[in-house]
Amino acid sequence: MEDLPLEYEAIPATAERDEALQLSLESWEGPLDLLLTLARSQKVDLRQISILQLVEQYLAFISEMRAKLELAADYLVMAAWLAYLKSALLLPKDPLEEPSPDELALRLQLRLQRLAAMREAAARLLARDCIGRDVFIRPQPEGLHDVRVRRWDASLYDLLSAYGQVKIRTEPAIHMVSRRPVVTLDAALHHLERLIGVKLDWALLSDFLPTDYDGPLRRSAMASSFVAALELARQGRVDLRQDGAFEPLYLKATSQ
Amino acid sequence: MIDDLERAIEAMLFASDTPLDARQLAARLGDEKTPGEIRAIVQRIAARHDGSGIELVERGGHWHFQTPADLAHLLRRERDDPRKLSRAASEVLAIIAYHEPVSRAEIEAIRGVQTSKGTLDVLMEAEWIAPAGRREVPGRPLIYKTTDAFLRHFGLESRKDLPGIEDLRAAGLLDPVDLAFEEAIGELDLVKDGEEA
Amino acid sequence: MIDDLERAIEAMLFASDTPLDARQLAARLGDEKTPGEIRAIVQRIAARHDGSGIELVERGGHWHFQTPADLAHLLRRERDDPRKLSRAASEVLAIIAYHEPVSRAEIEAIRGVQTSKGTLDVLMEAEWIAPAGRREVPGRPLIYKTTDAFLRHFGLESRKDLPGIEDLRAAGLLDPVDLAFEEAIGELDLVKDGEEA
Repeated sequence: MEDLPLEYEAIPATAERDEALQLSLESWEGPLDLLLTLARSQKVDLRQISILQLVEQYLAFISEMRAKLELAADYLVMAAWLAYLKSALLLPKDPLEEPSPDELALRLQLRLQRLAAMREAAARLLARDCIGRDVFIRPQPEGLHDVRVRRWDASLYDLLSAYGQVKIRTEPAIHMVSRRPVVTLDAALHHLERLIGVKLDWALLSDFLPTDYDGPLRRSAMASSFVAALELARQGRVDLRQDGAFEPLYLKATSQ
Repeated sequence: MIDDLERAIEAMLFASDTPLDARQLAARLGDEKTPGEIRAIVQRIAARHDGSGIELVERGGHWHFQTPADLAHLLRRERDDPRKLSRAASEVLAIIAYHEPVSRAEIEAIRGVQTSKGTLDVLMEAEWIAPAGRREVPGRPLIYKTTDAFLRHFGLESRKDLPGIEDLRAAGLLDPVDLAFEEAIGELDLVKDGEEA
Repeated sequence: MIDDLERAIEAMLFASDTPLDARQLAARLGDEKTPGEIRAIVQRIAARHDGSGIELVERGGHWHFQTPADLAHLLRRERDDPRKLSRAASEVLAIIAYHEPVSRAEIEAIRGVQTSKGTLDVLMEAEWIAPAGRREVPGRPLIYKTTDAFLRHFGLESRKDLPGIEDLRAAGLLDPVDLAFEEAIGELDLVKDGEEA
């Protein structure tokens, strides 16, 4: 249909025109439908139908309708295309013309065959025994139901630990603060004051710690002793020496 | 004496509000029954009801009870308003059933007119057609197919039972026009070649 | 061979949305049948379905098809929906088990928090607790105890099998939270020391 004159395609479809179509062509749903009806009037197998005769019937019908009523665009488009096909079929064949009129006619014939086949299939389908018209099913079957039954689950552990938590939450709280192994600053200061009098030369800070301290206690003693050493230095009672960052710390009583 | 399994399956099919297949029956029985065993029992039930006022029919692998068609005149009443399909809707339905899966453009190519949105909606609302994915061509159009409810409503055991589908297929009437055209042109060319020789 | 009248009545009873009596059946048949004749045919239909998965029953002179009551379990399948008991419900259950019989107010006093009605409902739904009369105090509150189902579920022979407070303490279930915390911290310190050494 690529050869259609443009002015026909440009016809706007207004509501009035649709109404007119309903009145005049209400029996047909589109040009192909009309063509099929006309083809049927030839009373031959669609495979043997004369396309030329069909085209003439269509054009005659349309011109008759057109005298009375306005026609919808697609009917006119089809009319134009068929007029072109008719002239091509009548004129001497031009072997160079693509597509050939015979091919166009064949295509139209194939389309009509298919539409006719589906129309017949629809009729046969609707003639079958349909539910609610020819056969009936139970109107209100009981239905099959799945009933979900909640099944609660808990283990004995859940139960006992829950009870444990209740007990803990509600028992009078007795806070037992465990004694942590620490050396207080006072103790370290006292210890260091005692020892600086004994050691005369530079001595490592760690040498001042009691030898039987280990673990967390030794770390605590080291920290306390370091702060104690700083305090004694502030008081001018010891000198501190460290050869570099992170090097061991030495201390010695001031020579006063 | 009807055995327990047969009674159970008969009761399930009778009480269900949707047709059931062998798998659904087996699942509900909670038993180690194969679909083949279930099928054999269902055949027995159907045979037992044969010729009575209730018949057990198979539609798309699912079974349901219904009344025989020859008793329709006794059962049809005024209030029963069978869904009357428009000509357009029935054609579209037939095209989908015989060509499925098929896109709207393909439906329109056969009918030569645009398909209004309402036509497909009516068929989908009736649950006779359903979208079946998209065609992998430019634009990826939706394609449609018919449903089990379609088979059930029109009393078809399977798509093979569509009236005349084998004849239509053999005649090439379910092939697209382009394909049929190529074939027909081929024949024409052969004839022409014969003439020239 | 089932006669036409019997088939027709069977189909009518099947397709009707309400039970039908002899008069209604006769009217639909549009035939000069007496209620007595109709009744005899209905009896034949009922006898034919006897012992199958479908039965024809009479209720106040009206007949309808239904599935036999003994097959109800197939039509209403029960499925387990397992749920984990909430923390609060576990606590309440444990308190009832250790202190039974016990009232809601007493449970709240032991837990130190309010107990919602829903929690007791869940435990009753699980059939682990049951009301055990009323406490003869002002207000006569309901008291609760655990059930045999409770013992079965938790694998206990009797309530005496519940571990005592000392057992719980030995199992670490009564360890105060802050003590457990201290211990955990202590372990961390040891690890650090080990690294330094």
